[in-house]
Amino acid sequence: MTGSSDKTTTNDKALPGAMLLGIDTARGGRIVTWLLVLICILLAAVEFVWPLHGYFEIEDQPVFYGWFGILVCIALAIFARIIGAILKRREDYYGSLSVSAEEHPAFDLAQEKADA
Amino acid sequence: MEHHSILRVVSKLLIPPMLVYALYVQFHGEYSPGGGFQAGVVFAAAFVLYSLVHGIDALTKVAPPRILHILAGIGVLIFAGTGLVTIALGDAYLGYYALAENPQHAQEWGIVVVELGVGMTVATVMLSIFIAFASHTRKLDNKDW
Amino acid sequence: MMALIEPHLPALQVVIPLVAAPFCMMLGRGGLAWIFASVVSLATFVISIALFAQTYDGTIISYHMGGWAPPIGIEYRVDILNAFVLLIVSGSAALVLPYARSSVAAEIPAERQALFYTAFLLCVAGLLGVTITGDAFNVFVFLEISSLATYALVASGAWANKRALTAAYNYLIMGTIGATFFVIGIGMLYSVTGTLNMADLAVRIADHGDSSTLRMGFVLILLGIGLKLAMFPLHLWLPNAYAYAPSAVTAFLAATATKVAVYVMLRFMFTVLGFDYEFQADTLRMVVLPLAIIAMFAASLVAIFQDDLKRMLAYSSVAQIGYILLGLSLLNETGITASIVHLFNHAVTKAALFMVAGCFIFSAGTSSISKLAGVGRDMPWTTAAFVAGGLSLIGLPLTVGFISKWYLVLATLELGWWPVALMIMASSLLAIIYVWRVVEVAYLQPAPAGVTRKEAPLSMLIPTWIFVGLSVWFGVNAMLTATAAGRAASALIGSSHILWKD
Amino acid sequence: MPEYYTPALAYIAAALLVPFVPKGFLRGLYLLLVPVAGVLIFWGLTPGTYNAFNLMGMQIGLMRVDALSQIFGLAFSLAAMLAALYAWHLRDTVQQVATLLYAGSAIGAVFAADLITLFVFWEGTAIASVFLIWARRTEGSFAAGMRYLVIQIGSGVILIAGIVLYYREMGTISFTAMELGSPATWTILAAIGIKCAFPFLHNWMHDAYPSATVTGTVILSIFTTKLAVYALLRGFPGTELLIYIGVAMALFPIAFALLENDLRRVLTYSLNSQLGFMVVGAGIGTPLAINGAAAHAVASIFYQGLLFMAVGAILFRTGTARATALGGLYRTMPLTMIFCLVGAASISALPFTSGFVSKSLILSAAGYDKMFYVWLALLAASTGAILHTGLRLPYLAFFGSDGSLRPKEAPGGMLLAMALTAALCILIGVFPGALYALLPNDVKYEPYTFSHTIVQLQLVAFVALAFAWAVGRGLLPKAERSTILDFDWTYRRLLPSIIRGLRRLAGAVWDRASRNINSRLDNLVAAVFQLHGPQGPIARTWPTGAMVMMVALLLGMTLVLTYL
Repeated sequence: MTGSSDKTTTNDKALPGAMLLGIDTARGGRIVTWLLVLICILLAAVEFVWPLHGYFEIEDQPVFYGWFGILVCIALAIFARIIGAILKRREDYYGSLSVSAEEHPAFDLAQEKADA
Repeated sequence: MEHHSILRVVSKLLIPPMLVYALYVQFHGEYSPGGGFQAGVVFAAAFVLYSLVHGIDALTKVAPPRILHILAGIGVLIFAGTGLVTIALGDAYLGYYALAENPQHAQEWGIVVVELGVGMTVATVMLSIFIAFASHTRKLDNKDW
Repeated sequence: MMALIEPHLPALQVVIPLVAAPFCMMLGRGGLAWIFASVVSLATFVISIALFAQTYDGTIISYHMGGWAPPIGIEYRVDILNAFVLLIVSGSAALVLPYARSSVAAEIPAERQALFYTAFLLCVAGLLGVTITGDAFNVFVFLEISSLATYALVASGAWANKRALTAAYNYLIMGTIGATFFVIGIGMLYSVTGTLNMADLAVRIADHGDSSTLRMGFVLILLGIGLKLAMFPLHLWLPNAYAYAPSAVTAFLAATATKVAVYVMLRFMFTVLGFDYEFQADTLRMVVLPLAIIAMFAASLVAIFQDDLKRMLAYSSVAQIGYILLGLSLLNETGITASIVHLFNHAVTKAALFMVAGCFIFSAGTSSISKLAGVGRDMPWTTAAFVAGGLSLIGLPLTVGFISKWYLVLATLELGWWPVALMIMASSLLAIIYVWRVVEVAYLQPAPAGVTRKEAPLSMLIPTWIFVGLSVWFGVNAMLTATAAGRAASALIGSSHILWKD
Repeated sequence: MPEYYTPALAYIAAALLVPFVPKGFLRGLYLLLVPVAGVLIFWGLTPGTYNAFNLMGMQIGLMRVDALSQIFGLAFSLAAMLAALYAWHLRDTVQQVATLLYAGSAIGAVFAADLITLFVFWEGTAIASVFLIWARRTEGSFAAGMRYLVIQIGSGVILIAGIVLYYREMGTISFTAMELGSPATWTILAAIGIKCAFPFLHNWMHDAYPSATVTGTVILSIFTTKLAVYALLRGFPGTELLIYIGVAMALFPIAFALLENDLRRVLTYSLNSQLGFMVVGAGIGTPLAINGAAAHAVASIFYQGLLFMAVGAILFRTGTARATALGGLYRTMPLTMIFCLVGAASISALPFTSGFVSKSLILSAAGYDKMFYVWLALLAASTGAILHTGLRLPYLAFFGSDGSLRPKEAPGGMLLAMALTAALCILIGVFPGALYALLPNDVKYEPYTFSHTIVQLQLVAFVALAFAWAVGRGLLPKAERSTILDFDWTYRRLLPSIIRGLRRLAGAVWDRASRNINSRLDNLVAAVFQLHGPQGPIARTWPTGAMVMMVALLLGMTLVLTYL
């Protein structure tokens, strides 16, 4: 266990997950997004080459699962925001005797820092 | 108390006959009206009278509560023990026939012994109760009489 | 030796504690008296186990006192029902006495302890005598022996709290009225039939026919016993008596005194009077049944608002007696089974709970619920015992309380009385509330600063947990108790005449 | 075979022996082997009821072996074993005993042929499992455990009430399919509904599961709810109402899962949503749907367990499961991340994972029966699952904004458990035949048609795209340290305040009434004694006098009644 703070002494390059380093930067995000765009186009294209079959008429719409998924996502995001606006409270709303207001007891944990 | 001569004399006259009468009632219990209960009460009454005249302290000197308690216990033991003896002799609990060859004698003895126990218990318990209550009242001085 | 003693077991059952009592007094010292009393109670327990084993298959033992044959002599008559009750009484005594040592040492001055154990043994003897005897007048005599001893026991709480004296006095007045009613009632039956033997009474009353004397006797016996068993509006003596008596006494009385009175009620209502006449069933259903239901609610409600743990449990006892009376006033076999099985189940549960209260008094010095805040951390075993007992009081499955309520609900459903079944459930909810109050205070509230409380000594914890264990064991495996209660109920019904024919 | 023989017995006996096994390697091995012993008891038995006996005139059956009970029994046993592996590091005897009793009760319940046995084990799961919550040993977990216990025991009490009614009605206690319509069956359904977390009966789960210990939550997530699903499949297959309940259940928790900050709570919401699928399957009730529900229950035991394991490992190493404190963990916990992603893929029903082969059974069942709206709603719920658990959860934990935490990789036991569970998820996905062979009904189904595979890939890819885009723009609701009010608000806030109000009211009424009655009683007693005028001790101390009055009144009343 290293006693000092993380940023200064930990050399990220030496960590086991270094392969993915940079994926959580803005650039990494853009790369992932464009990769997904490419995959989506490919998958949509498949549908136009080999027609698909479903149980209901609606499934015969072009790229039904694609736009349905996106629509639902938008709807859920909006819905969740509304719910959040109504139901969100401080973390210690239920007082000091609630789990969300307390830390997990240390005896149940083994917090070890990764060696750089 | 010492100068209440009339009371002292009268009580001394009365107490012995009361005790004798109590014994009479006690020992004729098996064939005439009477028995341990009545005898015990009469017996205790004699002591109560003694205490009324001579004071509760005098009574507790004659009959210390500790002794009374033990005698009460022994009385119960005589009564209940008789039953256990008859069991040991092979009859039922309080089955007096086991006590003697002659069934009449057996019954008589059984009753006499049992009544003795009852009499003892009743007399001593009556006295214990009396002492318990009387000890709580204020003592009278001679000039209060 | 065994062969010599065995035929005399019914007599010895009562005589041993009776003879032991004066011995105990003469021992004079607290410790010795305690050891002696414990050994004696253990012996009576062994005897009652033997009697229970002999009668479990339905055998009836009849013992003739002094060798005089029944209608004239006094008969001790043991069947499965009173063997079951004997077991409850002697078993409770055998378990409470080990517990009493520490508790009594803390609550009663040393020079009086021998007298305390004497009164305790007399009380045991009286209760056993009431249960075992087959003679109606003898019931009265033993009832008085046990009651007088009980008054003394309750009054011996005065060293801890002077109010025990008024409580004992109230109890004395009420108990005496009850006993008077009872003896007058028996007198009326005697004047009608000319016999005091219960079995003989049953036969002769059946031959005698209805009369106003009989009715009067019935009512007097009903109310006299009603007083002794704390039937709802006649229960007023009970809360104070239980609250101010020494802890061990409360635990013992709660387990036995009212139970024995219920036994007498069952015996007189079903065996002696035997339901030859409609007025009996009518009175039971129109007086006892509503009162039982009111008791279930009213007493539970009062319990909710009590601050003293012992008073709360006492009121809960009044409510539980309501269940017992409800069972018997349903007048069907399942109902009576429920009553009898609840005799045992409630005895076990309440003894455990009052013992817990005693542990609190011993270690925390109080039985006031509000002062027990956070006690669950300081006295985990004691508090856990309370939770287990409380669950049984509520009637949670896998506890004995559930078994009783199961039979009770079945009995009401057999009659098609849905509302009553619902009321039983609803009143259980009240039990949840008053049990929960204690749990909440004991576990969820922080302990007041500066208070130190040690766990109760093992000599108190072990008997407590034995009762708790019994309440779980017989809750999981109710075979023995339910079978015994069922057989007792069918024997009672078999001995009554008219009601069961239609 | 002896009368009392049931797999539960192996667990209970083993649980009693746990304290005598030395802690460490031996104890761990012992806990791993118990489920094996459990499986040996029922594996290979031909279908039928074993160990039946009579109890107070009721037919008790401890071992009903058929395909349905066997598949649940097997899945539970396997999951218990994986959980034991996951908890290899644990040195807490209380939790180990509780786990065995809990697993044993759940498996015992699955094999129960009658309702009484079911009830006993039903309560067994409730009582044993609460110790996993209490094992956290904090004030909060104690209170949460209490609430959990009250609700779970409540479910049992309702169940036994239903059983009594059912026995009265049908004269039997055997646990078979029931027709909804009488008070008995409604009551039983309500009891199952509580354990199954039906909407508005659900909140115990989101309250209690995140309150348990690291390993406790994993174990809790396996048994209780799946047992309830089993009970629905056994007791109420084809009950139409369940379809609507299930749909509501699948949709309802999505918004909460999207908002919630505590990742373990996110998982309970997604678990709740997945249960909705199974309830729909039970409601549709066709052989295919029943198969689907059973398969999905089995699959979800593992992938949901895997997700809980991964989040548990994070908690174990970082001390928190709050999304706001996490992020960027891929650097130091790459293996946990991979396993978590396998779980996420499974719940997203990506082809070649277990979710794909099980969820499609239920959707197809709805499709075959032309239940368009049900199908559409389930599709939406699947989309939600992809969004909140498939993408948001791994994103928040492993990627997202770097929380500057550099914890060590999870310990070996946890990694091995997760690896095996992940392998199981993929194996089921690649070789669905093995799972299908175990299902209760003999229905031919081929999940890997070309169309099906492509459309599912489309759905996942487009949702992922939408998610990536939304994340880039910050459009999704942010994870914040917060409490999202749920139905537990009613009993944690509303009910207490109502009770406080009522208590004040009742107190006032009680005071007023008792003062009133007391004064009247005083007057009455005084009046009566004025009339009779005795100056004896009874009159002077009125409480005794009042008691005696009571006696006299009652005597009078009773006499009048008796002479009528």
